[in-house]
Amino acid sequence: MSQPEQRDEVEMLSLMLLIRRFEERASQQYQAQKIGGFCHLYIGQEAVVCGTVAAVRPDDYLITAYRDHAHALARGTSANACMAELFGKATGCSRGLGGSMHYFDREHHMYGGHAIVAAHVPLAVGMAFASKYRNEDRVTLCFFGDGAINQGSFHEALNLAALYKLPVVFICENNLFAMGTSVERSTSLKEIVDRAEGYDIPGTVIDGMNFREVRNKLAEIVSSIRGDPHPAFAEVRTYRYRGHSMSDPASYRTKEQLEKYRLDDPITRLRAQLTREEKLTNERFDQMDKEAKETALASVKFAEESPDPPLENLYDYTYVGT
Amino acid sequence: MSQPEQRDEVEMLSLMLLIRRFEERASQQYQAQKIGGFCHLYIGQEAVVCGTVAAVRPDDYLITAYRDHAHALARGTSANACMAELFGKATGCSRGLGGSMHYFDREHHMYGGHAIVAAHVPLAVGMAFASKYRNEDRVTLCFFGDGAINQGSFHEALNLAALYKLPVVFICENNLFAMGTSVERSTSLKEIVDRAEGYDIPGTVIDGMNFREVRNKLAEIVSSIRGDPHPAFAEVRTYRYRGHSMSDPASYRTKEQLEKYRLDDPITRLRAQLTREEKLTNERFDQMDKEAKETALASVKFAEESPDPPLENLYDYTYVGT
Amino acid sequence: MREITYRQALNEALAEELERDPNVFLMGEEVAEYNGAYKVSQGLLERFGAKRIIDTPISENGFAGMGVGAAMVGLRPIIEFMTFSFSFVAFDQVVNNAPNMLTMSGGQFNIPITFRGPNGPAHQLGATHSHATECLYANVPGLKICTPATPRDAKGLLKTAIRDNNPVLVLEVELLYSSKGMVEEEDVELLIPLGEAEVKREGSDVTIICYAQTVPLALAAAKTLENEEEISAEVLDLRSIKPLDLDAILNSVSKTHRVVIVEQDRPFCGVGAEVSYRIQKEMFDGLDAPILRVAQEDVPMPYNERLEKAVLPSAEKLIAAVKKVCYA
Amino acid sequence: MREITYRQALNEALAEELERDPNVFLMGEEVAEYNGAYKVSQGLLERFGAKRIIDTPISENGFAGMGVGAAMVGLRPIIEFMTFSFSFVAFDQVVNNAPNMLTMSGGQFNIPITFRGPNGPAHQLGATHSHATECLYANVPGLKICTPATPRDAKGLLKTAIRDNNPVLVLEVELLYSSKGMVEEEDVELLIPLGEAEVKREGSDVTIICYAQTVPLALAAAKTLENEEEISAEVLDLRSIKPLDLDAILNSVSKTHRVVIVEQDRPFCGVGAEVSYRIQKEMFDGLDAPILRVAQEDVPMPYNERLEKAVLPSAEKLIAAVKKVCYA
Ligand SMILES: Cc1ncc(C[n+]2csc(CCOP(=O)(O)OP(=O)(O)O)c2C)c(N)n1
Ligand SMILES: Cc1ncc(C[n+]2csc(CCOP(=O)(O)OP(=O)(O)O)c2C)c(N)n1
Ligand SMILES: [Mg+2]
Ligand SMILES: [Mg+2]
Repeated sequence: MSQPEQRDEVEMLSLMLLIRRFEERASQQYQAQKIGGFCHLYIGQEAVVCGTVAAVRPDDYLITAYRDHAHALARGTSANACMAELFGKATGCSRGLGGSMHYFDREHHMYGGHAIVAAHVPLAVGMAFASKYRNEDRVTLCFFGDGAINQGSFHEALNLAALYKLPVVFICENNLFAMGTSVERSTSLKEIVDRAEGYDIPGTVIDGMNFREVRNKLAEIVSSIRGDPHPAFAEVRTYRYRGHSMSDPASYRTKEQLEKYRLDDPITRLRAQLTREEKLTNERFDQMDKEAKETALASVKFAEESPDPPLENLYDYTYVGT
Repeated sequence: MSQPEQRDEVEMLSLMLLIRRFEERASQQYQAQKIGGFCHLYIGQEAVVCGTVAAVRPDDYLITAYRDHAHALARGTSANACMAELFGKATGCSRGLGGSMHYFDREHHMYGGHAIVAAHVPLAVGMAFASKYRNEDRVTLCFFGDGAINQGSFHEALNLAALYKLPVVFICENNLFAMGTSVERSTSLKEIVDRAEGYDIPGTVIDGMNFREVRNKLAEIVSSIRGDPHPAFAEVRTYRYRGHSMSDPASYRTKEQLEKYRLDDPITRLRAQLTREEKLTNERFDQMDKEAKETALASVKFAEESPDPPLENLYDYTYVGT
Repeated sequence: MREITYRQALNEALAEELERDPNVFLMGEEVAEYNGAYKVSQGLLERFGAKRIIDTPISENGFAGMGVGAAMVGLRPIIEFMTFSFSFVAFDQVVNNAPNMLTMSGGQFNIPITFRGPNGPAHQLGATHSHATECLYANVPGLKICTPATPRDAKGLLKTAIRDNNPVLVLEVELLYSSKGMVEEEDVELLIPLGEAEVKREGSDVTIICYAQTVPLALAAAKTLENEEEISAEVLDLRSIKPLDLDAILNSVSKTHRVVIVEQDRPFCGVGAEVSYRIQKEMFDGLDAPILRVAQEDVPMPYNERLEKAVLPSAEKLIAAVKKVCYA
Repeated sequence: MREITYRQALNEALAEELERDPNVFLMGEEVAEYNGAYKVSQGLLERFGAKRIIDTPISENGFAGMGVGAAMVGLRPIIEFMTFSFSFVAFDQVVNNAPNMLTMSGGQFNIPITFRGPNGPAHQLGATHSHATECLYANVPGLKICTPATPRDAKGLLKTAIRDNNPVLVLEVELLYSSKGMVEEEDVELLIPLGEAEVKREGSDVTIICYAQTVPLALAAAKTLENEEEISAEVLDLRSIKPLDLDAILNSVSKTHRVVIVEQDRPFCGVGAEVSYRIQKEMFDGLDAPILRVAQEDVPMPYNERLEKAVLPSAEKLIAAVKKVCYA
């Protein structure tokens, strides 16, 4: 079983920093009305996607919902392309046509960016179907929120994946809320992971605030799938620090809850682990953070200076030629 | 806890006979092209709905899929109204506008007759919601096939019912096939009943060829719900002797399998039990069967002689007045 | 009369009907504790309690179906779609169960249900979140569809919809939630019948037919046309798509003999197509120019603001079309 | 040329494209072991194996979505809906994911998928099973829609659809599966372009525009009109609803100056509405009579045979409409 090259943890920490700083900038630019539409921030959840990409191959298929900035960045899409997309510019990862909720980057195996809750879960199953059809050993990584598990799409997709034994990991990013609705108000189950049993799919609970745990458990799951295609389910417990979207004050939750999770911050935690193990100095961390901030800031400049998609191409994206 | 009046078993046997003879006639009339559209027969499964109605109150809500002749008859719709519906006549239970797949009878609390697989399961949850909303102690009985459990509607409905603690029994009539697709080819689970666990809904397996077992277990379930509204799931194992619909030769299954179930026939079985217990003589049985056949035959005559729904009423069923 | 917002008007309509009939309840995502994603249901949970103002999981198909089931046994559900773009996952419930039940049951079960929520493109929400669904649902027999453009219409139509004994879709406009307009005092029972269009501005040279988002747009264009072109445009707000008020349409056109339809949906088999068919059929000799429609461009909605604007109907496009029919 | 059935034509198209391209696969309920609910996929499992001919559970939304996902990464799925009435539970996948992906991804992901199956009313299947979906899907940008009426068109259009790099709906006609017609020999590569209408019968007095189920109906009516009324009707089969072959339509109408559209769908915002808008816009002065449409009555489909017949378009209704436009 080929294990993916273990990706350097310091590098991964710097990726998490980039994601955080990028989104802080995005938030600021949204408030300055440089960014339109809806905008959902991932701040607090960084370890989930970073731990996952650290455990998989770059050509494994990755697909997610609308809280997708981090997923593109983690896959290798540049901050410039990500920010430009928010600005709706031609240099954006979706050429300015997708926006925050619809990030795509074929080159980096980022398959979206999907804004209808759970509607991408069947897509993931189809991608996994294609891998198996072609005898490739790619695994599909399908991210979605705790709110997605009560949609019909989710259900049909899990059954199909299990029935056809397809190589897909269903990664539920359980941040306790779907907009203002807590998991206990949306889901008739104590533990989300138990829902996987209803399809005979093996399930794992993962601490999503802990980069290493995410990476290690995902690595295990993925390696078990590579040799022997089958679906797996991971409930990754995490928390979003911000509101659901930029317009949400998040008054449905307590300050205490937020503080509790902030204390468990995934960046602080990995930093502490690496520092304790003397793999990281404070100077290096500060340097990395500075670079992350600079990259984020530069991406704003890039986005501002980029051109709009040309008006004359308005009809070019409805059909392709044969 | 008010137990429903125990319905007389001999009477229930005669109901099962009526259902069987009615459908045999329907089958014959279909072949004679007196009946149009699709027509799905219930023959072999009679104990499921008869056992259920024997365990509940007449005003409990009952709703089912398109294999619905038996459900109407068991509820008390006359054979005449049922046969006339197949003939598309104005005297039919749906005035000839619904057909085989869309039987309705408000007076007898038969809420359809629904032909989109699983799409009626949310309706059942809504009916149960209404009972609870009005503080009634009615229970909703929702029948569907094994093929329905892989639809999104099913999933969403079960989660909602559990979340809101609604008084509904989900009764899966597992006859091993959805058209030509066996359960193991449709469902990623060994036992269908286990799917209920994914919603924290209590599940029971019931031998659907045994009237008494169906009745007793349903009575237990329903009485537990009446005092304390909550959903329950029953996997009732049964078998349809005929093809999926009139046009299906059912070549996907073995003669042996069919024979095995025929030996376990629900009518033969209840008859034997009652005879053994000296509650039924052969003469009485023959008499009942004769009556059932006569009723079925008379219903054909009734249907034939009934008028079509008037053409001038074509527009009367699109909207009602306010 | 007093000036209130479109949002407030909807909120009053909901509150009044909840107050009036204990069988009415409101169900949807974030309608209760969150007070509605767009705050249309503000305060209703507090006033009517969790029994009647019900938060749901993200299960549109499930709760739309629950609404139909509850309606079968006598309740009068109001189902909120956070946007009608999400109604597509519940499409089968809306087009098969709700409107067919009356026919299929031979008249035994009518479905007094209201589906409501914002419909049509808002601002830079992208292809998945910008659907204008009116023409899709209008094709389905058994549904009624209204599309209020003003606070007064919003209140009056929603109240009527809730009392209607058939499935009614109230397609609101997100971009108008904060817009203001004059509405009767709260103690006046304001009911606006379904199927009645309204002349929002009188004119004599051309009829501009519009609804929902395109009403303010049409009114603005009419003003410009008056001022800059001396074209007197009558602005007819359909208010209901189905039933369609053909009489009002023909009344206006028999005066003006020229028509432009400005619609918020996509053109192909859209509302404009239907309206134009009806007009040419009834008034073939009464038209002085071909009927023109101004609709969205027939492309998936791009996120970029400039492109989105280019896709949407606009006052400029409408004015150009009006000039075309007037100088034809 | 040889005479084969519509069913056989579709079967050949599937087999030829499966043979030609290993990325093509067929997926749906009962398509494999059962050989198709209507036997369109007869023999394909045996010939191409279970890897490429795939039975699914009853999960339209799930497997339609699987098709879109597989198409994103290079496969060319053919998704069968047992009938398009069941596509409503997969509506979101068909209208949101398949056609929007190209735009949303800024051109990175096209979706070469074919959705196919019978569409429109068959015979006494009742309200839930009789939907004609063409106008609903035609409204959605990014989809292409064809509606073959003959074995030859069925084969040629389906093959083209499978090779198209965009999502295409092939809306078949259940009532025509056993109908026969002449088709090129098997060794001829028969491809009929999407977006090309065909004159199925030449005429000079009136243009009858039709497609799918209404083509045989129009041809029969044209014959009667010729014989009994001495009216020479041109019968134009649209074959594709989208793209719409406006040139062919205008060509015919500029000859006849009179039009009746006979469509199998419901009237409100239907195909006839769209076609009539286009014609009156382009040929306002070239029309000698209002355009008339003959569609279904706008009611949910009743089961009763006589009532069903009254709801459907018919040769009688078509003839009455033609006479109206000819003697106008
Ligand atoms: C079908 C559908 N219904 C509703 C919405 C509106 N909506 C967008 S995100 C969201 C909450 C989703 O929560 P969750 O899945 O937990 O993801 P999170 O936002 O927490 O990452 C809702 C209701 C939608 N986009 N699609
Ligand atoms: C959404 C939908 N998809 C497909 C069908 C076609 N169909 C009708 S019945 C059926 C099989 C259902 O099997 P099951 O639920 O086991 O019920 P049974 O026929 O065995 O009683 C299928 C596929 C349908 N009616 N609705
Ligand atoms: Mg969440
Ligand atoms: Mg079954």
